[in-house]
Order: sequence, then C-alpha cells, then structure tokens
Amino acid sequence: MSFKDVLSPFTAWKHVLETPVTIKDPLTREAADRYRGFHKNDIELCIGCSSCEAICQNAAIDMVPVKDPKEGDSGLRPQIDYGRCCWCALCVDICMTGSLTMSNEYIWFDEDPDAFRFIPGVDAKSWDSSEKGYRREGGRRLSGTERVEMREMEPDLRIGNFDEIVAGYDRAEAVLEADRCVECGLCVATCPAHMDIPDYIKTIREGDYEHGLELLYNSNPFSEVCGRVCTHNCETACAARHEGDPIAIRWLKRHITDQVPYDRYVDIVGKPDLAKTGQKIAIIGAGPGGLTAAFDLARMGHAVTVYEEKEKPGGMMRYGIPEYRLPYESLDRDIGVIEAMGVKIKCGVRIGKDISMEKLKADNDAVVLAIGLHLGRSTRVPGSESPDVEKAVELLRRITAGEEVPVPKKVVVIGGGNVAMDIARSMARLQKQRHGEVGITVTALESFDHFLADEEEVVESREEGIEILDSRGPQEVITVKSGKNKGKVKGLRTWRVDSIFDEKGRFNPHYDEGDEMVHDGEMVIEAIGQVSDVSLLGEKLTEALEWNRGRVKIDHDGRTSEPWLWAAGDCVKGPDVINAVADGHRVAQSINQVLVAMREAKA
Amino acid sequence: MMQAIYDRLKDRFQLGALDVRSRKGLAFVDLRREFLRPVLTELRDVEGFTHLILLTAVDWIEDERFQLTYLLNNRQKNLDLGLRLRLDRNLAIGETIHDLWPTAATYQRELREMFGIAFPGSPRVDEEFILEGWTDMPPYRRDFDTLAYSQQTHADREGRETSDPREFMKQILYPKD
Amino acid sequence: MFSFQPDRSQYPAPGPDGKLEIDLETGQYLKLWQGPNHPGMTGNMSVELTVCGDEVVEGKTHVGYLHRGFEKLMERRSFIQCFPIVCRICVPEPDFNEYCYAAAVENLAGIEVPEYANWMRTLILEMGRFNSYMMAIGGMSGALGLGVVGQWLTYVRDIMLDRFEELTGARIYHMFILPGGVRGHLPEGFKDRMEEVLKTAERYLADVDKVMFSNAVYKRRTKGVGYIDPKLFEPYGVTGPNARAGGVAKDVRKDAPYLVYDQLDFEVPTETASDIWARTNVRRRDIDVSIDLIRQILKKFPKGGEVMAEIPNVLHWKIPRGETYIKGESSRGEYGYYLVTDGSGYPRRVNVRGPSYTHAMALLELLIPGTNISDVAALMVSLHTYPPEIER
Amino acid sequence: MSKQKLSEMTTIAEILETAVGFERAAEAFYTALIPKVSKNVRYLVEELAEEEAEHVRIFSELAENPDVHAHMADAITRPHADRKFSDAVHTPELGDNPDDQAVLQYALMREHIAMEEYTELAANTEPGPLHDAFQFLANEERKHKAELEAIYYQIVHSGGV
Repeated sequence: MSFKDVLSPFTAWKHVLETPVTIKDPLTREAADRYRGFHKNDIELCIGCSSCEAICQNAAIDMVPVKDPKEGDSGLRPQIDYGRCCWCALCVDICMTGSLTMSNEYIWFDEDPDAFRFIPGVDAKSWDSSEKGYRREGGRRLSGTERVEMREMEPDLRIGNFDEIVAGYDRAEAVLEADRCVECGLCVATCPAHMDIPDYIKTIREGDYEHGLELLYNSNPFSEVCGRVCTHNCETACAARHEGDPIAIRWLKRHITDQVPYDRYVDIVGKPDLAKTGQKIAIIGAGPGGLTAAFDLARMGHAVTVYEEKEKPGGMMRYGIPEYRLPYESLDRDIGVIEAMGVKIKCGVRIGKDISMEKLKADNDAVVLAIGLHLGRSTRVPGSESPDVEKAVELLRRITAGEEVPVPKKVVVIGGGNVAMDIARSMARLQKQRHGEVGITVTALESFDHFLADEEEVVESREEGIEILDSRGPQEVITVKSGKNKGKVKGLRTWRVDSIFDEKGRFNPHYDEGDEMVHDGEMVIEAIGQVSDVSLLGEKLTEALEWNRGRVKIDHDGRTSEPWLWAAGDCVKGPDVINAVADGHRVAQSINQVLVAMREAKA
Repeated sequence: MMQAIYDRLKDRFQLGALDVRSRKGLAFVDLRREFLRPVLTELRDVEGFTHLILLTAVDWIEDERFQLTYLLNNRQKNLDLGLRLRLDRNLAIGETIHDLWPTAATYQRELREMFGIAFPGSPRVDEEFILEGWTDMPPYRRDFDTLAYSQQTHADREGRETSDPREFMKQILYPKD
Repeated sequence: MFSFQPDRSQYPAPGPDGKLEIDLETGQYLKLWQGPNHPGMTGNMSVELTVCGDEVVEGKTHVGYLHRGFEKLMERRSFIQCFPIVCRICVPEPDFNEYCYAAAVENLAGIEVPEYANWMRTLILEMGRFNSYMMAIGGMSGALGLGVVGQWLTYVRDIMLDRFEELTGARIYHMFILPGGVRGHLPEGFKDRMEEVLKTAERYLADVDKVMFSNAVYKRRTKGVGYIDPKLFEPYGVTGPNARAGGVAKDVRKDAPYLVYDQLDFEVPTETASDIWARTNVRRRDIDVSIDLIRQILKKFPKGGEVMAEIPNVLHWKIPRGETYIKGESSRGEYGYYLVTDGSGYPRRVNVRGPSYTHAMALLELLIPGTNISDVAALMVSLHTYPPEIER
Repeated sequence: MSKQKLSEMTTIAEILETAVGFERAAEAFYTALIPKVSKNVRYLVEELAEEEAEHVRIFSELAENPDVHAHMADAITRPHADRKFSDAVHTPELGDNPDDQAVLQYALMREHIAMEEYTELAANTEPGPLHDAFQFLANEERKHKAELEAIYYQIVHSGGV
C-alpha cells in the first residue's frame, strides 16, 4: 500500500464532464430484431392444432373457438395468458404451420389485468404488422418433417407379376414415423369413420400393438384393407403437412396389422357377450359398406346374413382393386374377423333373381342395400360400341375371377382416375407376362394439375412403362373400315383439352381441334365412371323409393324412404372403402336403434 | 483408468458392475451399505477422489427404495465416479459422512428435509433448511404431488377454458356419430 | 498506514473447549439479521449473526426465500419443457443451466451436437461469465461503499446484454441453448459490435483498476480479511475462483475440457493469499481471460453450419433409463447437472450442483466467526454467492 | 324443309316461330319422356322439361310485347346455326327406358345449338327489346349448358377414382 493508492481513486474525477451513458427514453427503445416480444398469429395460416398449448410448460395457452371448424382446421385459436407466459417461444418453435411468431414489441400498458389474456391475431394489437421479432431459424425442428420412405418392389421386379408392391414399415421405421405425430387429432374429423388415429399411432410408439389393433377394429373392420388402399383423407388434414410431409397414417395402420399374428385377431377384437336378439337383418352386397354394417350388427346380437352376387365376398375390394395393391389374403383376413362375429355370407346369390326383394323384406326385420357401383360408364363416342372396347370395372372383375381376358400388345385407356391406373397397370402386367413388354397409353381429360388419380399411382405407373397423357378428350374409337379385320379397333382419336373447367371451376371442356392425336391400340378401355346396378330393386320398389339425383334417397342415418330399407356405401355415397365403412357403421347404429325400439314395443 | 481403480476395489468391497454408459470419464457403481465408509475413505485418501461433487437422492418409489448418489471427482485424472447406495424407502436412514467431508452436512440436511432421509449424527441435520414451517410430507418424494398441492393452495384464474381440437371438431362437425 | 485495533477486553472469554457459550440473556450478545433484504447481501438470503460488540461470534445462513422447487417441477415436465425453466436457477449467469441441462439430455439420449452449436455455446458461456464478473466486482465495490464502480460495470454489463439480446432474443433469460443445439446463427455484424463492447469494457476496467484495485481503502479492507485455508478446499468443496485465489488452479475448462475449450488458448489466473482481495483479483484477471476467449472464439467461429442436431418429436420424447453428470466452469466454480432418466418422457431426478451450495452454506458459517460486522458483506460477496443455486 | 327457310334472309316473325317451335318440341319431348325413364333418373328429365317450359314462356311474352310486334315483318339475316336449330325440332328416338347419359347427351347437343342460334340472332338485331331478348336467351342457354356439363362430368366421369 502506497501513497499512490490513496490518490489513485481520484482519477475517477476525469469522467465528471462526460455525457452520461444512461438511456434517455427507455420507453421508445426498440428491441433487437430477434427479440422474443409479444405474440402474433397469422389467423388464416393457423390450424388450431394446439401444439402450442401442449408444449407450453406454464399452461399459459388455452385453445378457444374463433371460427367454424373445417377439414384440417379445428377453428380453435390460441389464447395466451401473459400472467403466465415466460416468452420462451417454444410455442413458436413447435408451431406446425409457422403461423405463430413474435414481434420485438415489449411495452404494453393497460389498467385491466384481463387485457393481458388475449388471442393473438384475433384481438388486434399494434404489433400485429411488426416485421421484426423472434422467428425460428430453419423451420420446424421440434418434430420431424420428413416422412419415412416406404420401401417398394423395384419396377422391373414387380411388372411381370401381381405381387404386393409395398413392403410395409419395419418396427424401427414405424416408430420413427409415429414419432412425428403431434396428436392434435385434426385427422379424426376428416376420417369418414373417425378412427382414433392419434391413439393408435401412439400404440406404435409404445409397442403395444394388441391395443393398437383393438383401436383399429373398434372403428374399422377393414383395417388390413385400409392399411393398404385407403384414400387416406386424414393425411390431407394432417398438421404435419404444412411444413413437411403428412404422417403416413395409412402405412402406420398397416404396420399395426402386420405386427399382430392373425390368430390373435378375433381374441383382441373381441365379441361382446350379448344375448341374441332374435332379430334378423339381410344385407345385399358383401363390400365394405355391407360387411361393416354386418360386423356391427352381429356384435350387437342380431342375426345377419349377407347376400353377394359374385363368387366371393369383398366387392370392389376384391374385384376392383388389383392384387398388387391389396393381396386377397389381407382382404380374407378382415372378412374372416367379420365372419367370426357370426355374420353369414351367402355368395353367388343375386337378389332380384334368386331371391326377391319382397321375400327379403318379409323374412327380415331390416334390409341393407350395399350394392356399390359395379357398372362401368361409356364415353359413347363413335366407335365405342365396338367389341374391342372394354370397360375397366368389368375387365378388372374378370382378371380377379381368373377369366381369360384379351391381352393385345397395344392398349389405350380412357380415364385419369385410380381405376384407370388400376386397369392400366393390371393390363401392363398381363402384357409383360404374355408379350414380354408393356404397351399402354392412358389418356385423361384432366390436366396433371387437376389429376384425379393419386400422385403415387401416376409415378408407379410410369415406372412400369405406362404412358400417361393428360388433357386429351376422346373423340372417336377408330376401327378398321374394311377387309378381314373390319370392325377391329385400331386406336383412339383425341383432341387436346385447352381448359377443362370454367372460371367458376365447373366442368366445361374446351377442345383445341387443331391438336389431334391418334393413339394406336387394338383395345380401348374406358375407365371413366361407374354406376350402380339398381335393376335388382324391381320396378315396384324403384317407384316406391324416393330418389336423390340418381341415387336412392337416404337420411343422415342411411335409412331410405322405405322404413325397412337402409342403403350404404358407394351406391349412395363415396366412392371409396373408408366412406363405405363409415356408412356401414352409421346404418348399423340406426338399424339397431329401430330394432331395439321394436323389441321394446313388443315387450 | 476408471477400470483399473474399479478392479482394485471391486472384490474387496463387493462393488456392483461398473456402469460407464453415459459419458467418457464418468462411471457409476452400486455399493453395499456396509462398505460406504471404507470405500469413500479409500477413494479419497488412496485413489485421489478428494472432491465430493454432490450427494443427493433418487426416489425409486416403485421399488420402495431410495438411491443415494455420492458423486466424487479425481481432478488429477479427470474422473468422476458416482457411488449408488440403496436405502429402504420405509426405513430411510443413511450414514453421515460429514466427518469425511464437512460440506456433506449441508447435503444431508437437505436430504433430511426434502426426502425425509435421516442422517443420525450429522450436525444440525434436523434444523430447517429451505422449507421454513413446512408440515406436509418431504416434498421431493415422488408421492408428493406438486400439481395437487398447487391446486389446493392456489386458485386458478377465473374464466380460463380450453378446448381439445379433436373433441371440439367432433362436437361441431359430427355430433351424431 | 492505517491501523485500528478494537478493544476486546470486555468480551466474554471462550469456554475450556475454545467455544463460546452464547447466552442472549446475558446482554452481552446481540442477534443481527443481515438480509434477506440488505444491500450487502448477494440476492435473497440472510445471515443470522450473533455479535458481541462489532465482532461476529456466530453466523447461520438462511435460505429458502426464493425456493421454487425447480428440481421437483422438472419431474413433471417433458424434457423440452424443462428447457425454459432451468435458466431461472441463476439470474446473473443463467446459461450454465441451459448448457448443463441440454448436454445432460443429449448425453443420455445419445445426441451429437453440431460443431457450430458447440462454438455458439462456448461463446454464450463466456459472455455469461463476463457479465457475471461484472456483477461480482460491481457488488464487491458496492459492499465496501464504492458505488461508482458498480455503476460503471453495470453499464458494461448492459452493453453486453445488448449483444445477448441481439443474439438470443432476450437480455436475461436467454433460452438459446436447448437440447440438440442452439436456436440460431450469429447475426450479421455481430463480431464488430462485440469488439466495440470489449473495447469499452477494457476502457472501463482500466478505470476500475485505478479506482478500486489500487485503492488504499479497498486494499486495507480486503487484504488479509476472509482468509480461507487451502486445506479447507477439498473438505468444503471449494471450486472456481475461490480455490484459485488460494493457489489451486481448479478450472473445469482446463481440468475436463468441454465444448471447444480444448481448441482455445488460455491460462487460468491464480493468486495465493486466499483472502477477499485475492478472490476478487482472480475474478478481475479472469475477465481479461474471458475477453480474450470471446475474441478467440469469434475469430475461429465456423462460417456456417447446422445449429441443431436432429432430435425426436419433443412432444413425446422419451429417454432410456440412465444417469449422468455434466459439469462446466461457471464464474463461481463447478456447475453441474445430475440427471437421472427412467425411460419415460420426464426426468426422474434432476439435481443442480451450484458452487454457492458449498461456498455459502457450511464454508461461510465457518468463516464468519471472528469477522467484523462491516466485513460480513464483503466476505459474502467475495465468495460470489447466488442463493437460487443453493435452494433451487 | 321449305325453300324460304334455306334462303339468306328471313323475318323476325318466322324466327320467333321457329324458336318457339324448338322450345315447345323440347318441352313436349321431355314431358313425354318422364314416365318412360326409370325413377332414379327422372329428376334429370323433369328438370329439363321445366327449363324448356320457362323458355316457351319467355317467347310468349316476347310475342305479346308491342315493341317486338312492330318489328315482326322486319328482315333479318338467317343465322348459320339455324339449320341445325330447326332440325332439332325433330326430337330423337331415345328408346323405351333411356339412361341418364343418353338424356344428357341429347340435352347438351340441344343446348349447344340453341346457344349458337341465339348468339347469332342477338348479333344480327339492332339494340332494342328484341336484341335484349336474344341476348338473354343466349346467356340462358350458355349457363344451362354449363350446368348440364357439370352434371355430365359428375355422373359419367367422376366415378373414376
């Protein structure tokens, strides 16, 4: 210690005339660009999935109704209680759409404490238009954005046979994919059968497959089938699709069914221990709609008989969907579970011919019409009456039934939906087997922007060597005009479709007649649309029933204007498996209510 | 290095398996109660584990036991060693080591308060530490439910209500299904 | 130069065992509470002093004034939900909680953090250390009535907080280091603005050296006061600057290098006197190390790269059964997280090992008897105590 | 086909007569078809008959309009589409129980001819009530055709999922 040490502190005086460093007006000081300030929410982008609420460790967020729910949007929006919020921004990080962000605003005066509980984006705030504030870097990182790729058989291996293409996830892949689910449940409303999607996906993560199977068959007796061919509307409502791929819900469903040994199915699905009601129900058509209704009704204790015209049950699942997409064993397993519930299926019986509707009505307490759409439409363009012009549904049926079908070297398909892809790919396989090469041209009215068939169908068809031309309007099936081949099909003449919809989005095709093409082929297959074969109803019942634009009129529960008759599936709605399943449930519920009332009235 | 130390001690003190799954330079080992003091002493005086990093407990309520973790550090060799000791949860009495590391008295006092584990002989072990006037069960035990406590003690803010997207959509979009 | 010897002739004599028989009834003793609200306390804790004259004969520490039960709260929060609450365990230097927690989770979940994130974490931890020392030295000067140094260093801390704000989006609770990595990249122009802060800091520190460290009063009040015998370091778990001031170069950055410290060039400052002066001086010199480290880090900073590793969906992130201990060298010594997982989506047990736990409890109580009342504040501050890490 | 109808010029009176005949024939055709078709497609024919009845009513009103009446003898260029238009008075034989597709195809063809005819007539008349009437009819037919096409697509093409 020295004298210098006594003087040294006085050097501080040199600062006495310096300008103070104090911030003069702290209330207008702008925070940094990244500052985690008050919340903003792009209300149109937000889907109300509640992931923000789930991650908030302060329980500061409530989901409150703001608009009507619709597909993929719950209509709920987050309300934040600033009495609890700690501005950690995990809600911003987890946000599935990127709608929730933060401004760099941090000053807010109000005398009313409740003002600090607000709905960002709905309750207008001065910082709503702020460009600055916390943004997560590089998108959503707190839940997976990329779908686990499904392994498929290579095109050259699959084109010569009808083996199933999709391999299915193994355990590790499925767990990874299931992990991405945020359990918001937006998909449940969109699924026609309202399957417990987040719950069964959870069973995959937890490895509890038996519980998963139970959940599946609770709401869908065609889980094996839907695990393969469902139109998976759920995936279009999936929250994960906004900044990444939707969860592969369909493949996860299949994974559960793959993991449980079939001999455990009936035990797990379980048959409720109910007394027989003694009431009888006849179901016309063993497709997904009819059999789902049968499954439910049998489990409710009723005696159910399903009448099927074709040789085997399954409807379009068997006779429409090709085996490489849905192996028959999978279908048979689902049907086996349904039969185990006590459902009787009588195949090769055509109602209206072998048994009349009147007799069905007389012998049963209720009848369900679930006859699907089994007649193919024709374009009726000139030449379409030629015997070399086939209808896709008919041809698919014959292929399944093992009948001999003509397999020319070149085939033209009209249509751009999944049925067109099914027949094109089935014929391609037969061509490969018979001729060693594929010669299929698919002409679709729709452009690829508005294509009907699933993207993956288009991709896989092309991999298999099928040519797909979009925006082609069929004008004429060209036939040989003379000689020994007179009347034989030579090809299809098409015009280019300039525009297919008018400005209101309605079908109004406009052709460019100058852009004409002729597609060579010895066979033309029409795969454009289907219609129900309602002739089995007979004239009297057709007259007695009320109709709604070509289809049997039904109420919400699927009941027709005839109190003993219900209708379900593609013939009244659809067309796809899961809608038919949903219909089956609805009809079964309704019938049961009526039958219970009948029993009570008698008692 | 850790393995060599372990090998020197394991038979004499009937140590459990050496658990080195976490990170490099850190290992855990199960220890029988009667060997706590000799092992600690030997580790401190012979093996260079002079620094007691921490002493704490884990409640394995489903196994009806507490795990006491004594975490030691050998600075020269850059090794951390965790000794795990099982205590019967229903007879939670530990052995004080304040004479080996005086600072352990603080840890033991906290364990007494938060887990209800007794350390007879530890200085001031029964004095209140963090929780003055606490009468409920020791709060770090697993069966103390913080949420229930909070709900009993504090009122929720009025008017808070939330909806589950799935249930809300069901209620509006398909009430009859 | 200055010398005042108190008259202790009236004081009671110790008993045969050398211990005082404290009986308040005799009127010779007085209970004096320093804290929990007291300018000479570091945060919300208190020391219950028993004084005789102006000499303290016994001191008992009392904590619990801001006990929130973080360790227990974390047991019912998912692994990601713990991330925003750990920083609250230490206000002046929250980043060690973020780092240790994240690294513990990553360790048990088997996650490899990207290189960029490791550099970012190191940068943030050094920035945090710098700021923590600003408060420690400012507090030290304040405890001895030298308010102006506290004001200067508060300003220096404030401009460093500006850098924190632009980098992490917050001034105090940065919440930037999360399991898997960090939340973002360096903002544009950050290095230049940081250099300005460091230069300003160096200017102010030069003044602090003159006004505080070369101050005769300061020296008189700190030299030889609050001596800790280095023999007590191991029994009392003394780490960090408190140990370095007694000649033991304990520093986790050197002893068990983590993050990118093995790629940085630095020496650990030590002193030998082990008194208040030495402890404060170690901190003052460690600021220079921190400044140098920040410069080195920014110079070697990766040009770009991922900030986050791929992590599972945090909403149902489960971690296999295991336990680990992750430590780092905070401004106060060894800071660590002991994390036990049981395979569920929640931690089974989190134990936070803060250096104040050992420094301000048993050790402080040991050091207090025999000090002057007016030195208690300086003694406490010299141990650099942050009460929340005692009671968590 | 009379010689006069093939000539370049005709009169308003005649045009109106052909048009009313066209719409009447269609109305009668659809009305007669209703009981023939199966009940499930009857809605389609019923809707078509209603539409045509509405058009007949518009023409009747038009003929009674004194402004139009004054122009009855005016000459007007015969539209190019007139030939097809008059031909369409002769309704086709759709068989006993035509299906929805056959009915729709016929209706679409008819709407198309009518739309062309009225569009041309509107172009060939001076501004006034007659012009407005043709313009209105052309629009009506255009809208109607668009609606029918939407129905056609829905019924015939969209089963192709």
